[in-house]
Amino acid sequence: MRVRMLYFAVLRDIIGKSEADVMIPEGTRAAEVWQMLRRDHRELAGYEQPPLTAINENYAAPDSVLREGDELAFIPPVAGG
Amino acid sequence: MRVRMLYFAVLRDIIGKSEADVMIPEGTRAAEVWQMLRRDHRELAGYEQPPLTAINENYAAPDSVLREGDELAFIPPVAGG
Amino acid sequence: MSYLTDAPIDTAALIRRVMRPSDGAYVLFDGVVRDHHEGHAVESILYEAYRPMAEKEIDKIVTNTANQYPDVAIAVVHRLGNLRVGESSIAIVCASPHRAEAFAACRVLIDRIKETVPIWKKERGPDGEEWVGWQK
Amino acid sequence: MSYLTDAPIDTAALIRRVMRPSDGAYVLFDGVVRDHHEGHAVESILYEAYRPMAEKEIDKIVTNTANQYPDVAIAVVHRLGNLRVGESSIAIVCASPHRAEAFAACRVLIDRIKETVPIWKKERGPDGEEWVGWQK
Repeated sequence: MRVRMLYFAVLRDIIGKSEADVMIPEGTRAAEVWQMLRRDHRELAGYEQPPLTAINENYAAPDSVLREGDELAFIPPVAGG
Repeated sequence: MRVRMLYFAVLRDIIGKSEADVMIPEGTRAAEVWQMLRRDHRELAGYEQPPLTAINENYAAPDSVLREGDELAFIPPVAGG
Repeated sequence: MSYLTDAPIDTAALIRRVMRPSDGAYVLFDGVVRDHHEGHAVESILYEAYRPMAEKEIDKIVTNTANQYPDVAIAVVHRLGNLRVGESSIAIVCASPHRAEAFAACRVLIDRIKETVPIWKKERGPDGEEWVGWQK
Repeated sequence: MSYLTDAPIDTAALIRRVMRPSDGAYVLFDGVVRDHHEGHAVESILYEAYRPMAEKEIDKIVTNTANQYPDVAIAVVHRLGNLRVGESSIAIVCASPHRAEAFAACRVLIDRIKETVPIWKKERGPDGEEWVGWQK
Protein backbone atom coordinates (compact mmCIF):
# COMPACT_ATOMS: atom_id res chain seq x y z
CA MET A 1 0.00 0.00 0.00
CA ARG A 2 0.99 3.61 -0.49
CA VAL A 3 1.85 5.99 2.37
CA ARG A 4 2.80 9.66 2.06
CA MET A 5 5.96 10.52 3.99
CA LEU A 6 6.73 14.08 5.09
CA TYR A 7 10.24 15.02 6.23
CA PHE A 8 10.87 18.14 8.27
CA ALA A 9 13.85 20.03 9.62
CA VAL A 10 16.83 17.81 10.39
CA LEU A 11 15.13 14.77 8.82
CA ARG A 12 14.59 16.60 5.56
CA ASP A 13 18.24 17.65 5.58
CA ILE A 14 19.39 14.06 6.23
CA ILE A 15 16.99 12.35 3.83
CA GLY A 16 17.39 15.02 1.18
CA LYS A 17 13.74 15.59 0.33
CA SER A 18 10.68 16.98 2.01
CA GLU A 19 8.18 14.35 0.96
CA ALA A 20 7.86 11.02 -0.76
CA ASP A 21 5.30 8.32 -1.50
CA VAL A 22 6.47 4.97 -0.22
CA MET A 23 5.07 1.50 -0.85
CA ILE A 24 4.93 -0.64 2.27
CA PRO A 25 3.23 -3.94 3.15
CA GLU A 26 -0.27 -3.93 4.64
CA GLY A 27 -0.08 -3.94 8.43
CA THR A 28 3.20 -2.01 8.66
CA ARG A 29 3.55 0.01 11.86
CA ALA A 30 4.94 3.56 11.99
CA ALA A 31 7.95 2.41 14.02
CA GLU A 32 8.84 -0.09 11.29
CA VAL A 33 9.01 2.71 8.74
CA TRP A 34 11.43 4.47 11.09
CA GLN A 35 13.63 1.38 11.11
CA MET A 36 13.63 1.40 7.29
CA LEU A 37 14.79 5.03 7.34
CA ARG A 38 17.55 4.11 9.82
CA ARG A 39 18.81 1.37 7.49
CA ASP A 40 19.03 3.80 4.58
CA HIS A 41 20.55 6.78 6.42
CA ARG A 42 23.42 6.15 8.76
CA GLU A 43 23.03 9.60 10.37
CA LEU A 44 19.96 8.04 11.99
CA ALA A 45 21.79 4.95 13.22
CA GLY A 46 22.02 6.27 16.77
CA TYR A 47 18.25 6.80 16.92
CA GLU A 48 16.97 3.34 17.70
CA GLN A 49 13.73 4.74 19.11
CA PRO A 50 11.61 6.68 16.64
CA PRO A 51 11.02 10.35 17.45
CA LEU A 52 7.45 11.50 18.02
CA THR A 53 5.21 10.19 15.27
CA ALA A 54 2.36 11.98 13.51
CA ILE A 55 -0.23 10.29 11.32
CA ASN A 56 -2.56 12.53 9.33
CA GLU A 57 -1.50 15.61 11.30
CA ASN A 58 -2.06 14.10 14.73
CA TYR A 59 0.38 12.61 17.18
CA ALA A 60 0.09 8.83 17.19
CA ALA A 61 1.67 5.92 19.01
CA PRO A 62 4.77 4.59 17.18
CA ASP A 63 3.20 1.13 17.03
CA SER A 64 0.14 2.45 15.18
CA VAL A 65 -0.69 0.36 12.12
CA LEU A 66 -0.62 2.46 8.94
CA ARG A 67 -3.39 2.51 6.35
CA GLU A 68 -3.45 3.16 2.64
CA GLY A 69 -3.13 6.89 1.96
CA ASP A 70 -1.95 7.85 5.44
CA GLU A 71 0.32 10.85 5.79
CA LEU A 72 3.21 9.89 8.09
CA ALA A 73 5.68 12.33 9.61
CA PHE A 74 8.37 11.73 12.19
CA ILE A 75 8.67 14.77 14.41
CA PRO A 76 12.23 15.58 15.47
CA PRO A 77 12.59 17.39 18.82
CA VAL A 78 10.35 20.44 18.58
CA ALA A 79 11.75 23.88 19.33
CA GLY A 80 8.98 26.37 18.75
CA GLY A 81 8.50 29.55 20.73
CA MET B 1 7.05 73.55 66.29
CA ARG B 2 5.99 73.64 62.65
CA VAL B 3 5.14 70.54 60.59
CA ARG B 4 4.13 70.46 56.94
CA MET B 5 0.98 68.38 56.31
CA LEU B 6 0.18 66.89 52.91
CA TYR B 7 -3.33 65.61 52.15
CA PHE B 8 -3.97 63.24 49.26
CA ALA B 9 -6.94 61.64 47.57
CA VAL B 10 -9.89 61.05 49.92
CA LEU B 11 -8.16 62.95 52.74
CA ARG B 12 -7.73 66.02 50.58
CA ASP B 13 -11.40 65.84 49.61
CA ILE B 14 -12.46 65.54 53.26
CA ILE B 15 -10.08 68.14 54.67
CA GLY B 16 -10.58 70.49 51.77
CA LYS B 17 -6.97 71.36 51.04
CA SER B 18 -3.87 69.59 49.77
CA GLU B 19 -1.35 70.96 52.25
CA ALA B 20 -1.02 73.02 55.38
CA ASP B 21 1.57 74.09 57.93
CA VAL B 22 0.49 73.13 61.45
CA MET B 23 1.94 74.17 64.79
CA ILE B 24 2.19 71.29 67.26
CA PRO B 25 3.97 70.80 70.60
CA GLU B 26 7.50 69.33 70.66
CA GLY B 27 7.35 65.56 71.09
CA THR B 28 4.06 65.09 69.22
CA ARG B 29 3.74 61.71 67.55
CA ALA B 30 2.29 61.19 64.05
CA ALA B 31 -0.67 59.24 65.45
CA GLU B 32 -1.57 62.20 67.68
CA VAL B 33 -1.84 64.42 64.62
CA TRP B 34 -4.24 61.87 63.18
CA GLN B 35 -6.41 62.14 66.30
CA MET B 36 -6.47 65.95 65.89
CA LEU B 37 -7.70 65.48 62.31
CA ARG B 38 -10.39 63.08 63.51
CA ARG B 39 -11.66 65.64 66.02
CA ASP B 40 -11.96 68.28 63.30
CA HIS B 41 -13.49 66.09 60.56
CA ARG B 42 -16.28 63.78 61.49
CA GLU B 43 -15.93 61.84 58.20
CA LEU B 44 -12.80 60.43 59.86
CA ALA B 45 -14.54 59.53 63.12
CA GLY B 46 -14.72 55.83 62.20
CA TYR B 47 -10.98 55.72 61.60
CA GLU B 48 -9.61 55.31 65.11
CA GLN B 49 -6.36 53.82 63.80
CA PRO B 50 -4.34 56.11 61.56
CA PRO B 51 -3.79 54.93 57.99
CA LEU B 52 -0.24 54.32 56.82
CA THR B 53 1.97 57.20 57.78
CA ALA B 54 4.76 58.83 55.75
CA ILE B 55 7.32 61.22 57.18
CA ASN B 56 9.57 63.01 54.70
CA GLU B 57 8.49 60.73 51.85
CA ASN B 58 9.14 57.47 53.70
CA TYR B 59 6.78 55.15 55.48
CA ALA B 60 7.14 55.54 59.24
CA ALA B 61 5.63 54.00 62.37
CA PRO B 62 2.53 55.89 63.57
CA ASP B 63 4.16 56.43 66.96
CA SER B 64 7.16 58.21 65.41
CA VAL B 65 7.96 61.49 67.15
CA LEU B 66 7.81 64.42 64.74
CA ARG B 67 10.51 67.03 64.37
CA GLU B 68 10.49 70.66 63.34
CA GLY B 69 10.10 70.94 59.56
CA ASP B 70 8.97 67.35 58.98
CA GLU B 71 6.66 66.66 56.07
CA LEU B 72 3.83 64.43 57.30
CA ALA B 73 1.34 62.61 55.08
CA PHE B 74 -1.29 60.06 56.01
CA ILE B 75 -1.59 57.53 53.20
CA PRO B 76 -5.14 56.31 52.57
CA PRO B 77 -5.47 52.80 51.10
CA VAL B 78 -3.28 52.76 48.00
CA ALA B 79 -4.73 51.61 44.67
CA GLY B 80 -1.99 51.97 42.08
CA GLY B 81 -1.54 49.70 39.11
CA MET C 1 14.43 58.67 35.09
CA SER C 2 10.85 59.08 36.17
CA TYR C 3 8.42 56.21 36.75
CA LEU C 4 5.40 58.53 36.55
CA THR C 5 3.92 60.18 33.50
CA ASP C 6 0.92 62.34 32.66
CA ALA C 7 0.97 61.27 29.01
CA PRO C 8 -0.34 58.08 27.37
CA ILE C 9 2.10 55.21 27.90
CA ASP C 10 4.22 54.27 24.90
CA THR C 11 4.78 50.54 25.50
CA ALA C 12 6.80 50.11 22.30
CA ALA C 13 9.32 52.71 23.50
CA LEU C 14 9.45 51.02 26.90
CA ILE C 15 10.23 47.67 25.26
CA ARG C 16 12.95 49.19 23.08
CA ARG C 17 14.49 50.74 26.18
CA VAL C 18 14.94 47.43 27.99
CA MET C 19 15.65 44.82 25.31
CA ARG C 20 19.26 43.63 25.01
CA PRO C 21 20.56 41.33 22.26
CA SER C 22 20.98 38.61 24.91
CA ASP C 23 17.27 38.63 25.79
CA GLY C 24 15.24 35.70 24.51
CA ALA C 25 11.91 37.06 25.68
CA TYR C 26 10.12 39.83 27.39
CA VAL C 27 6.91 39.86 29.37
CA LEU C 28 4.79 43.00 29.28
CA PHE C 29 2.15 43.60 31.92
CA ASP C 30 -0.26 46.33 30.95
CA GLY C 31 -2.91 47.46 33.41
CA VAL C 32 -5.94 48.96 31.70
CA VAL C 33 -9.01 50.82 32.95
CA ARG C 34 -11.90 48.37 32.81
CA ASP C 35 -15.59 49.16 32.55
CA HIS C 36 -16.67 47.74 35.92
CA HIS C 37 -15.56 47.34 39.53
CA GLU C 38 -17.34 45.44 42.28
CA GLY C 39 -20.62 45.43 40.42
CA HIS C 40 -20.86 49.03 39.25
CA ALA C 41 -20.06 50.57 35.90
CA VAL C 42 -16.85 52.59 35.49
CA GLU C 43 -16.40 55.30 32.85
CA SER C 44 -13.01 56.67 33.89
CA ILE C 45 -10.48 56.57 36.70
CA LEU C 46 -8.58 59.52 38.12
CA TYR C 47 -5.11 58.44 39.23
CA GLU C 48 -3.29 60.61 41.75
CA ALA C 49 0.08 60.14 43.47
CA TYR C 50 2.25 61.51 46.21
CA ARG C 51 4.71 61.99 43.40
CA PRO C 52 8.18 62.18 44.97
CA MET C 53 7.37 59.39 47.40
CA ALA C 54 5.77 57.24 44.68
CA GLU C 55 8.91 57.63 42.56
CA LYS C 56 11.06 56.50 45.48
CA GLU C 57 8.80 53.57 46.39
CA ILE C 58 8.69 52.30 42.81
CA ASP C 59 12.45 52.66 42.61
CA LYS C 60 12.90 50.57 45.78
CA ILE C 61 10.65 47.86 44.33
CA VAL C 62 12.49 47.87 41.00
CA THR C 63 15.88 47.71 42.75
CA ASN C 64 14.81 44.86 45.04
CA THR C 65 13.31 42.91 42.15
CA ALA C 66 16.42 43.46 40.01
CA ASN C 67 18.53 42.09 42.87
CA GLN C 68 16.23 39.09 43.19
CA TYR C 69 16.32 38.44 39.39
CA PRO C 70 19.74 39.67 38.29
CA ASP C 71 19.32 38.56 34.65
CA VAL C 72 16.13 40.56 34.14
CA ALA C 73 16.05 44.06 32.65
CA ILE C 74 13.11 46.06 34.00
CA ALA C 75 11.10 49.09 32.93
CA VAL C 76 8.08 50.49 34.78
CA VAL C 77 5.85 53.43 34.01
CA HIS C 78 2.66 54.50 35.80
CA ARG C 79 0.34 57.07 34.28
CA LEU C 80 -1.51 59.66 36.37
CA GLY C 81 -4.56 61.80 35.60
CA ASN C 82 -7.99 60.92 34.26
CA LEU C 83 -8.01 57.73 32.19
CA ARG C 84 -10.93 56.36 30.22
CA VAL C 85 -11.90 52.70 29.82
CA GLY C 86 -9.30 50.91 27.71
CA GLU C 87 -6.45 53.29 28.53
CA SER C 88 -3.28 51.94 30.14
CA SER C 89 -2.52 52.99 33.69
CA ILE C 90 0.68 50.98 34.16
CA ALA C 91 3.13 49.12 31.96
CA ILE C 92 5.88 46.84 33.22
CA VAL C 93 8.39 45.21 30.88
CA CYS C 94 10.73 42.43 32.04
CA ALA C 95 13.25 41.18 29.50
CA SER C 96 15.44 38.17 30.18
CA PRO C 97 17.56 35.54 28.44
CA HIS C 98 15.03 32.95 29.73
CA ARG C 99 11.30 33.27 30.13
CA ALA C 100 10.77 31.94 33.66
CA GLU C 101 12.54 34.87 35.33
CA ALA C 102 10.80 37.39 33.08
CA PHE C 103 7.38 36.08 34.13
CA ALA C 104 8.33 35.87 37.81
CA ALA C 105 9.86 39.34 37.98
CA CYS C 106 6.91 40.93 36.17
CA ARG C 107 4.42 39.33 38.52
CA VAL C 108 6.39 40.35 41.62
CA LEU C 109 6.67 43.94 40.38
CA ILE C 110 2.96 44.52 39.79
CA ASP C 111 2.02 42.83 43.08
CA ARG C 112 4.45 44.97 45.09
CA ILE C 113 3.58 48.18 43.28
CA LYS C 114 -0.10 47.68 44.04
CA GLU C 115 0.69 47.07 47.71
CA THR C 116 2.85 49.98 48.77
CA VAL C 117 3.20 52.80 46.23
CA PRO C 118 1.25 55.93 47.28
CA ILE C 119 -1.03 56.12 44.26
CA TRP C 120 -4.79 56.40 44.54
CA LYS C 121 -7.67 56.08 42.16
CA LYS C 122 -11.07 57.67 42.07
CA GLU C 123 -13.52 55.72 39.97
CA ARG C 124 -16.10 57.69 38.05
CA GLY C 125 -19.27 56.25 36.59
CA PRO C 126 -23.03 56.67 36.31
CA ASP C 127 -23.36 55.84 40.05
CA GLY C 128 -21.08 58.74 41.03
CA GLU C 129 -17.45 58.73 42.05
CA GLU C 130 -15.50 57.02 44.80
CA TRP C 131 -11.95 56.66 46.07
CA VAL C 132 -11.15 52.97 45.76
CA GLY C 133 -10.38 51.26 49.07
CA TRP C 134 -11.89 53.91 51.35
CA GLN C 135 -14.80 52.71 53.47
CA LYS C 136 -17.17 55.56 54.18
CA MET D 1 -7.71 32.31 11.72
CA SER D 2 -4.11 31.27 11.35
CA TYR D 3 -1.63 31.03 14.21
CA LEU D 4 1.34 31.05 11.83
CA THR D 5 2.74 33.93 9.83
CA ASP D 6 5.67 34.60 7.56
CA ALA D 7 5.58 38.34 8.23
CA PRO D 8 6.89 40.33 11.21
CA ILE D 9 4.53 40.05 14.18
CA ASP D 10 2.36 43.09 14.84
CA THR D 11 1.89 42.86 18.61
CA ALA D 12 -0.18 46.06 18.76
CA ALA D 13 -2.71 44.55 16.35
CA LEU D 14 -2.76 41.34 18.38
CA ILE D 15 -3.50 43.29 21.56
CA ARG D 16 -6.29 45.26 19.88
CA ARG D 17 -7.80 41.99 18.69
CA VAL D 18 -8.16 40.51 22.18
CA MET D 19 -8.87 43.43 24.51
CA ARG D 20 -12.47 43.78 25.73
CA PRO D 21 -13.80 46.74 27.77
CA SER D 22 -14.12 44.38 30.76
CA ASP D 23 -10.38 43.56 30.75
CA GLY D 24 -8.32 45.17 33.49
CA ALA D 25 -5.00 43.93 32.21
CA TYR D 26 -3.22 41.96 29.59
CA VAL D 27 0.03 40.06 29.69
CA LEU D 28 2.08 39.87 26.51
CA PHE D 29 4.77 37.22 26.13
CA ASP D 30 7.10 37.96 23.26
CA GLY D 31 9.79 35.45 22.35
CA VAL D 32 12.75 37.05 20.63
CA VAL D 33 15.82 35.67 18.83
CA ARG D 34 18.75 36.12 21.20
CA ASP D 35 22.41 36.37 20.32
CA HIS D 36 23.58 33.19 22.05
CA HIS D 37 22.55 29.61 22.85
CA GLU D 38 24.44 27.13 24.98
CA GLY D 39 27.69 29.04 24.72
CA HIS D 40 27.82 29.83 21.02
CA ALA D 41 26.93 32.98 19.16
CA VAL D 42 23.68 33.12 17.17
CA GLU D 43 23.10 35.45 14.22
CA SER D 44 19.74 34.23 13.03
CA ILE D 45 17.26 31.41 13.46
CA LEU D 46 15.32 29.65 10.73
CA TYR D 47 11.89 28.59 11.98
CA GLU D 48 10.11 25.82 10.13
CA ALA D 49 6.78 24.12 10.84
CA TYR D 50 4.63 21.21 9.80
CA ARG D 51 2.10 23.91 9.06
CA PRO D 52 -1.34 22.27 9.11
CA MET D 53 -0.42 20.16 12.13
CA ALA D 54 1.16 23.11 13.96
CA GLU D 55 -2.03 25.12 13.41
CA LYS D 56 -4.09 22.29 14.87
CA GLU D 57 -1.77 21.73 17.83
CA ILE D 58 -1.71 25.42 18.73
CA ASP D 59 -5.48 25.51 18.42
CA LYS D 60 -5.82 22.56 20.82
CA ILE D 61 -3.56 24.31 23.33
CA VAL D 62 -5.47 27.59 23.03
CA THR D 63 -8.81 25.80 23.43
CA ASN D 64 -7.64 23.84 26.47
CA THR D 65 -6.17 26.93 28.09
CA ALA D 66 -9.33 28.94 27.39
CA ASN D 67 -11.35 26.22 29.09
CA GLN D 68 -8.99 26.23 32.06
CA TYR D 69 -9.15 30.07 32.32
CA PRO D 70 -12.60 30.99 31.04
CA ASP D 71 -12.24 34.72 31.78
CA VAL D 72 -9.11 35.08 29.66
CA ALA D 73 -9.12 36.21 26.03
CA ILE D 74 -6.18 34.71 24.11
CA ALA D 75 -4.25 35.51 20.95
CA VAL D 76 -1.22 33.58 19.69
CA VAL D 77 0.94 34.09 16.64
CA HIS D 78 4.14 32.25 15.70
CA ARG D 79 6.39 33.54 12.94
CA LEU D 80 8.23 31.24 10.54
CA GLY D 81 11.22 31.85 8.28
CA ASN D 82 14.65 33.32 8.94
CA LEU D 83 14.68 35.73 11.90
CA ARG D 84 17.58 37.87 12.99
CA VAL D 85 18.62 38.67 16.57
CA GLY D 86 16.00 40.89 18.20
CA GLU D 87 13.13 39.78 15.97
CA SER D 88 10.02 38.25 17.55
CA SER D 89 9.29 34.60 16.88
CA ILE D 90 6.16 34.28 18.99
CA ALA D 91 3.69 36.61 20.66
CA ILE D 92 1.01 35.54 23.12
CA VAL D 93 -1.52 37.99 24.54
CA CYS D 94 -3.77 37.09 27.47
CA ALA D 95 -6.33 39.68 28.51
CA SER D 96 -8.45 39.29 31.62
CA PRO D 97 -10.57 41.24 34.09
CA HIS D 98 -7.97 40.29 36.75
CA ARG D 99 -4.24 39.90 36.40
CA ALA D 100 -3.62 36.55 38.08
CA GLU D 101 -5.40 34.55 35.38
CA ALA D 102 -3.74 36.56 32.60
CA PHE D 103 -0.28 35.71 33.95
CA ALA D 104 -1.17 32.06 34.56
CA ALA D 105 -2.74 31.50 31.14
CA CYS D 106 0.14 33.20 29.32
CA ARG D 107 2.71 31.06 31.12
CA VAL D 108 0.79 27.85 30.46
CA LEU D 109 0.42 28.71 26.76
CA ILE D 110 4.09 29.31 26.06
CA ASP D 111 5.14 26.23 28.05
CA ARG D 112 2.71 23.97 26.18
CA ILE D 113 3.48 25.46 22.77
CA LYS D 114 7.18 24.82 23.28
CA GLU D 115 6.48 21.22 24.28
CA THR D 116 4.30 19.84 21.53
CA VAL D 117 3.84 22.06 18.48
CA PRO D 118 5.75 20.74 15.43
CA ILE D 119 7.96 23.76 14.89
CA TRP D 120 11.73 23.53 14.57
CA LYS D 121 14.57 25.97 14.59
CA LYS D 122 17.94 25.96 12.93
CA GLU D 123 20.38 28.29 14.60
CA ARG D 124 22.89 30.04 12.39
CA GLY D 125 26.05 31.69 13.61
CA PRO D 126 29.79 32.00 13.08
CA ASP D 127 30.23 28.37 14.27
CA GLY D 128 27.90 27.06 11.56
CA GLU D 129 24.29 25.98 11.73
CA GLU D 130 22.43 23.41 13.75
CA TRP D 131 18.90 22.11 14.33
CA VAL D 132 18.17 22.78 17.97
CA GLY D 133 17.50 19.67 20.04
CA TRP D 134 18.99 17.14 17.60
CA GLN D 135 21.98 15.22 18.98
CA LYS D 136 24.33 14.26 16.17
